[in-house]
Amino acid sequence: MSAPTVERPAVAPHQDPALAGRDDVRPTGRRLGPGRRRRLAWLLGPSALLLLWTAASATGLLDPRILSEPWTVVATAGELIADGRLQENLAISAQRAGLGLFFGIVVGALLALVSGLSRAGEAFIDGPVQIKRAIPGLALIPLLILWFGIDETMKVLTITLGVFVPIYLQTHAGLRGIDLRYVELAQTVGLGRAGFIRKVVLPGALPGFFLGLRFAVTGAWVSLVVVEQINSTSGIGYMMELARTYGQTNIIVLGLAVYGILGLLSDGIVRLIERKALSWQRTLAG
Amino acid sequence: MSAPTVERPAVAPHQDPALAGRDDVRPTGRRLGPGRRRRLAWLLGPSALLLLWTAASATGLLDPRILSEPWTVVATAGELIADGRLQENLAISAQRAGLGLFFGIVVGALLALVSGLSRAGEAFIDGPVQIKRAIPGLALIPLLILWFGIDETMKVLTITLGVFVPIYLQTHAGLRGIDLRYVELAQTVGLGRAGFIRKVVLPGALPGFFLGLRFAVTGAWVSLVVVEQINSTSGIGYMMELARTYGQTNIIVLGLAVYGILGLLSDGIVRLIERKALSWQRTLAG
Amino acid sequence: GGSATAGNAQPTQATSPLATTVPAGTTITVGDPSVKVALELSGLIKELDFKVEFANISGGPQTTEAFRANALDVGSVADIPPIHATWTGLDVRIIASVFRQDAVNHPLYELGIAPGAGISSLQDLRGKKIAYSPGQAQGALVLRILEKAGLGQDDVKLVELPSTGDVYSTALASKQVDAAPIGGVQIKRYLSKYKADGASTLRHGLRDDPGHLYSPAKVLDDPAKAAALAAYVEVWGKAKRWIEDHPEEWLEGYYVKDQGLSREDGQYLIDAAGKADLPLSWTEAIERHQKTIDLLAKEQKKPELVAADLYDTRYETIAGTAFAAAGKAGAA
Amino acid sequence: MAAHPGGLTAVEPSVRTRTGARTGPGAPTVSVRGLIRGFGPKGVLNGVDLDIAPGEFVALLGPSGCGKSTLLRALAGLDHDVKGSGVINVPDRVSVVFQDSRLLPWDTVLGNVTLGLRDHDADTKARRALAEVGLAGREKSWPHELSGGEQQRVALARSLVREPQLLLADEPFGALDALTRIKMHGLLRELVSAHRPAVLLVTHDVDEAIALSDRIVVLDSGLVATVRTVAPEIGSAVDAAGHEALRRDLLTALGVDVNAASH
Amino acid sequence: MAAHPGGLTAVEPSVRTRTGARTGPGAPTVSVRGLIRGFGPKGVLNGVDLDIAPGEFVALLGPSGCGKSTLLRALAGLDHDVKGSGVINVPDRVSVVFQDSRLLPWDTVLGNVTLGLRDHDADTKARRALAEVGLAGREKSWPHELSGGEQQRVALARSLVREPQLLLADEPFGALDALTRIKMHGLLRELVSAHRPAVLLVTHDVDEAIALSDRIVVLDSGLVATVRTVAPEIGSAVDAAGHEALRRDLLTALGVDVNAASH
Ligand SMILES: Nc1ncnc2c1ncn2[C@@H]1O[C@H](COP(=O)(O)OP(=O)(O)OP(=O)(O)O)[C@@H](O)[C@H]1O
Ligand SMILES: Nc1ncnc2c1ncn2[C@@H]1O[C@H](COP(=O)(O)OP(=O)(O)OP(=O)(O)O)[C@@H](O)[C@H]1O
Ligand SMILES: [Mg+2]
Ligand SMILES: [Mg+2]
Repeated sequence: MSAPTVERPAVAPHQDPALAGRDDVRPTGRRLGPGRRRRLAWLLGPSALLLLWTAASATGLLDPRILSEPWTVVATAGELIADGRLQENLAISAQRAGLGLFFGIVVGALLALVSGLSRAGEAFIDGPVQIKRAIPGLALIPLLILWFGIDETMKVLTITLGVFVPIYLQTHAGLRGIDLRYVELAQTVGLGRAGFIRKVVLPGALPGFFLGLRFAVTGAWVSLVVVEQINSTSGIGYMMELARTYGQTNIIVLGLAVYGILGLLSDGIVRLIERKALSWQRTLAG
Repeated sequence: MSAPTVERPAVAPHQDPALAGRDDVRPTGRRLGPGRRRRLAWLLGPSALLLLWTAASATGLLDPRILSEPWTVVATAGELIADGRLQENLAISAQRAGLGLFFGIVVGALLALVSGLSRAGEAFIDGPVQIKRAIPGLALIPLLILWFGIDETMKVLTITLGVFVPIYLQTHAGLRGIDLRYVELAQTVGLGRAGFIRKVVLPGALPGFFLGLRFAVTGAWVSLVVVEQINSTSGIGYMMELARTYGQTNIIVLGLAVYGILGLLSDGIVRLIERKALSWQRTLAG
Repeated sequence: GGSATAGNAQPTQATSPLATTVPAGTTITVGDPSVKVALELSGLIKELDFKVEFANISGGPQTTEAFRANALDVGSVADIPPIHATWTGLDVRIIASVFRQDAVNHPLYELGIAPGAGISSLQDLRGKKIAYSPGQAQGALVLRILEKAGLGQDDVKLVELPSTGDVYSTALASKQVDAAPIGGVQIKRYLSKYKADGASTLRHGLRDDPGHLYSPAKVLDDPAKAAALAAYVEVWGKAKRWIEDHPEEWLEGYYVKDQGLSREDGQYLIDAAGKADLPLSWTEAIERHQKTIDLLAKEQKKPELVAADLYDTRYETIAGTAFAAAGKAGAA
Repeated sequence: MAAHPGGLTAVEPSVRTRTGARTGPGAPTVSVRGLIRGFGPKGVLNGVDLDIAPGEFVALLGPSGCGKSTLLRALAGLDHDVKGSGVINVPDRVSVVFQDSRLLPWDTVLGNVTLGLRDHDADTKARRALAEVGLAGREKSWPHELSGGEQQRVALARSLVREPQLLLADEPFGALDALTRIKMHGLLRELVSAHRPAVLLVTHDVDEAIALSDRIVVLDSGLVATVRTVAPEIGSAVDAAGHEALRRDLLTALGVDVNAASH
Repeated sequence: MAAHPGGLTAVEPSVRTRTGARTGPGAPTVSVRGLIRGFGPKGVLNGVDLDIAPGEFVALLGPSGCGKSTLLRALAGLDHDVKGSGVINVPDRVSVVFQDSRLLPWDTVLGNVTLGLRDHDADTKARRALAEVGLAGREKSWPHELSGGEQQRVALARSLVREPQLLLADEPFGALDALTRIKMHGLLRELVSAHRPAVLLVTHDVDEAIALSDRIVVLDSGLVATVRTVAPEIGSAVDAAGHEALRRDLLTALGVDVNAASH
């Protein structure tokens, strides 16, 4: 019957400074779930990866002919930044990705709303979206070129088409996952269709939407590889394609690193917004 | 103060047959949410698409050199089935996709568990997965060839790599979205780590997992387009690539149709299992 | 089966003579990225007194896709794409050709040999794994090499691989294939990286040098566009001469500035290319082209084509004349 | 749902459909006829008849699982997909206090109270209602930051700021202590006297039912088993003897052996 | 959390930490010293001292929002991230009945009851417990198919099949009607007499507290404001006068003006 307690400091003493120094002994069952979030912990994994890469390169385990050494890549980055090529290409690419992302989000979210809130909408929208999703993007490009030419329109559209799918799917699922109790509540307080969407559907679907957004942001960057092979003279996708043609391994690896960083960053930003927007949640995420 | 009621038939009369014919007048507020599921409604969208395609082809709006007519595609399918090519290629592809899917699901779910349930796991796993996700799959192929050759291993591995990402991301998000109240409950009833995972984490993460699975199944099929270009002489991806090389538009379009059908089917199967497995949910999905 | 759409286009030669002036308001879209740079560097672009839009599109698959979408009027490719385009039911014509002098010693491609593969002559290819991409020029080259070596497809193991980027070099380096055609800087890179491991390259001794400008027949049937294309081909011939005569500017302006290559790489490419040859007659070229068609038709089980039908003879002398004249003018 | 050996048998239909005595004649605000509801093979409501006159306050008692919430949900039009038959007439503006407090987790306390309100001064009203239920200053809190009783009071405030013709309240005071409960009774009485909605209140507390309502209905075996009118002098406990008699009566109807230990 | 003008002031520490009288001497099962907890700028518990002897049954009363659940959660070790200090000693095996019934929505009723049980006959036990709470035959139901009171009874059944050293129950009978409530009291008494756990029961019902507990603790302004031992003859209502006096005493401590209207 002895108590399984452990002496541990208060998480933070209560406001009254007189109490700050007091004992704090709490019963400590094994805490299930991941525990408190630690700041900057997310840097560990990528750092470990970087370390591994560096170590493998330095010891010769990793053939620099296949994967350039980190320092070569850094040097290459320096050169490309010095002559302005990296920034220029990035800026162009960012513009394309941003536009595609924007339209994709709007289209995906709207379609998800229509298809999620009416069986008729679902009947007509959901199937075609699933088909679109099942057809390899590369195979669609000839059709897109046919219908939209080879200019910026077609590039942005291709990104849009890639982006809207996860947004649609996730928002749709998030929306369909809203607890029926809140729908009943909405009905009894006399919310109209618009009010229902604004007060119940959108906030309720928000967690799903954000997950879709995480797919979408990286998806937009990745699409550049494909679209910037078509009638482009700029962008990181073009830069990498050129480097592949000429076998410039260091530029290819730099491109990959840039993709990795862009992906991590965009994903991190979405997660940050997500955390702020979903602060009402009391989940395992903590 | 008159009642806004509408005479409507009972959804289904109560068991007692004597009561079956009774009046059923219920207050009918506008029903928010999509209403009851209708069987076979999902066929509407794809049928409309098919109709559109047929109409556009018949009226000559759609150039058959770009997109073959539906009847040509059906004829082609007939030919290919008659000489056994379609079935053979499908069987091989299905095997590859199935294997990749299997490993992808296992790896993705395991990683998600580790990363979702411990901050240390998250620190080391989550970042690299995000980086992997941000790097275009095509760019990884040289590395995969280098490390895993050009045989089946490498093909299955490439599919696995594509599949595990959505499974991981969705399971992780689903798991992190579990209501803290259930975690507390698990703690107070003395569930151990394993019991916690089995009784709370897995069922709670299941909705997310299923969504990931929906991405994964179509993802596995789509990956075939890329992997079956590498040292293959079989599979629908190879079949399509060959057709592209030789400009056999009808076979290409047949391939796309097959992808579409496969995607719809796999997605439908996953959704069916999902509906059965998540029958406890009371959500807008109905 | 499955070749329903292939080869059913029955080419007919356009006969209406080319107009000498380009009607006002004519626009052509050109997929010829490197020449665009040459035109800008040389200032020749000013000689084009009608609207020319340049698209950064080259290579067979992309140009044919763009042709179909009516997004492109002329493209720059090697000798295989016009064949495949015709087989896929797209009626195209070659309107200009460029070759290399001493082509056998200035090949576009060499056969990369994997470290330790033990291949020192074409005959050694028997029983070896060779990377093969059926739709691409490299694929056709492999078939021609086998034919030259007196081997059939069954005597070797063709490994289907797309030849995008550095996939072939990688496949060679990791010994997934024993031989693979690699071109351009990839040759230099492959050797500099893996020579130490025993990697080598093998000259195939065939001509793989043809470069063509080609257009959809539909475009050439339009008198205004046909005239504009004639004007473009003329300037194109001059540009080829300019490149020949200004290797330093070309190296700096194109390879280094535009393509982001190092000077050494650029110089390597210029040296490898040797001197350009723009003949005034296509007869020989058509003969060689016919051989390639015959081989592909046999090996890939495609319908026969008449090579001469792929050329629009109205343009036969334009580029060569301009090339020669520009040379004389430069020398004068 | 255990059968109650001590429960009364179903009374005559004429008694079941009697409308409130104290509200005078006129069309009833609520009228339910032959209401049948069931889940799967189980019948929950087996033919409920009930009228509520305008302004009448009816308390609904009954054992756990007897179908009180099912009846309320039927009146609120929330049982689209539940099998059954019957005729229900309800007014346009119905307000519901659910058995769970049902606050939107993603909206603040204030947002939850003003939900669906279209008035210009919705915020002011809501703040006042929150102050009345003792939650002044908690407007910006998330629902999960409230105690159980506080959540219930927010749900109550949500119903206070509305002006329904019919108020359906499913155990709105279950999680409240004695003092808070008395205060909430007062608020509910104020609301009722100000706008005179018809009220159907589910409660487990017989004293509460007597204190608040004009009429008490006991549900048993899916039927209206007992109906008792509460005379005003009993409700306000002036007639203590009548009060005690009614109390015993109702407890007996609920199956409690009143002569055994004090509870 | 309104201050109660009529509430008693905090009693002496010696009284506050007194262990249960009827269980004899020995180390207390639960001991709490100087427990301080707060959310943000607000203090909820301002220095609570409490001992519970082995086998002792303590009822916890207090106004809504006074910190009863906060105290229970602290004892259950569920407030890792809540600010505060204090010393808590609790036994190994603690069982909690939450204020919400907290059933896993994805598990059946039976699965919810057996959750975490490692016994071989867990299922049999659980079925028996479910029958005892009147839910025989509902083993395969989903939680959402149960009425509010049924859900609460499942949560109760979940605590009945366990043999905790300490049972923490947060208003476990709030959604139950009078009869069902009496039955559940009986079940709880059986459990207590069989395994003699220490019990801390939160309730809003003063009568319930008197009937079940050995000692009653009233929480106010974050402190233990009142402690009353319940003599056995009062608990079983043999001493009706003492019962009424204790009742009035407690109601006064809770701020209810006992001399006003009957409730
Ligand atoms: N969705 C459902 N599926 C199956 N059975 C249900 C469902 N909803 C309610 N029931 C059953 O119907 C009966 C009546 O439920 P209801 O919620 O109306 O009871 P109640 O009188 O409100 O009880 P309580 O006082 O416990 O809230 C219960 O036995 C319950 O188990
Ligand atoms: N997570 C939280 N964040 C902020 N405030 C909280 C939080 N949890 C509880 N509180 C506040 O702490 C106070 C005590 O809450 P607690 O749940 O302990 O009350 P209680 O005594 O159980 O009340 P009730 O009888 O209504 O259940 C309340 O005022 C509540 O609003
Ligand atoms: Mg109920
Ligand atoms: Mg509480």
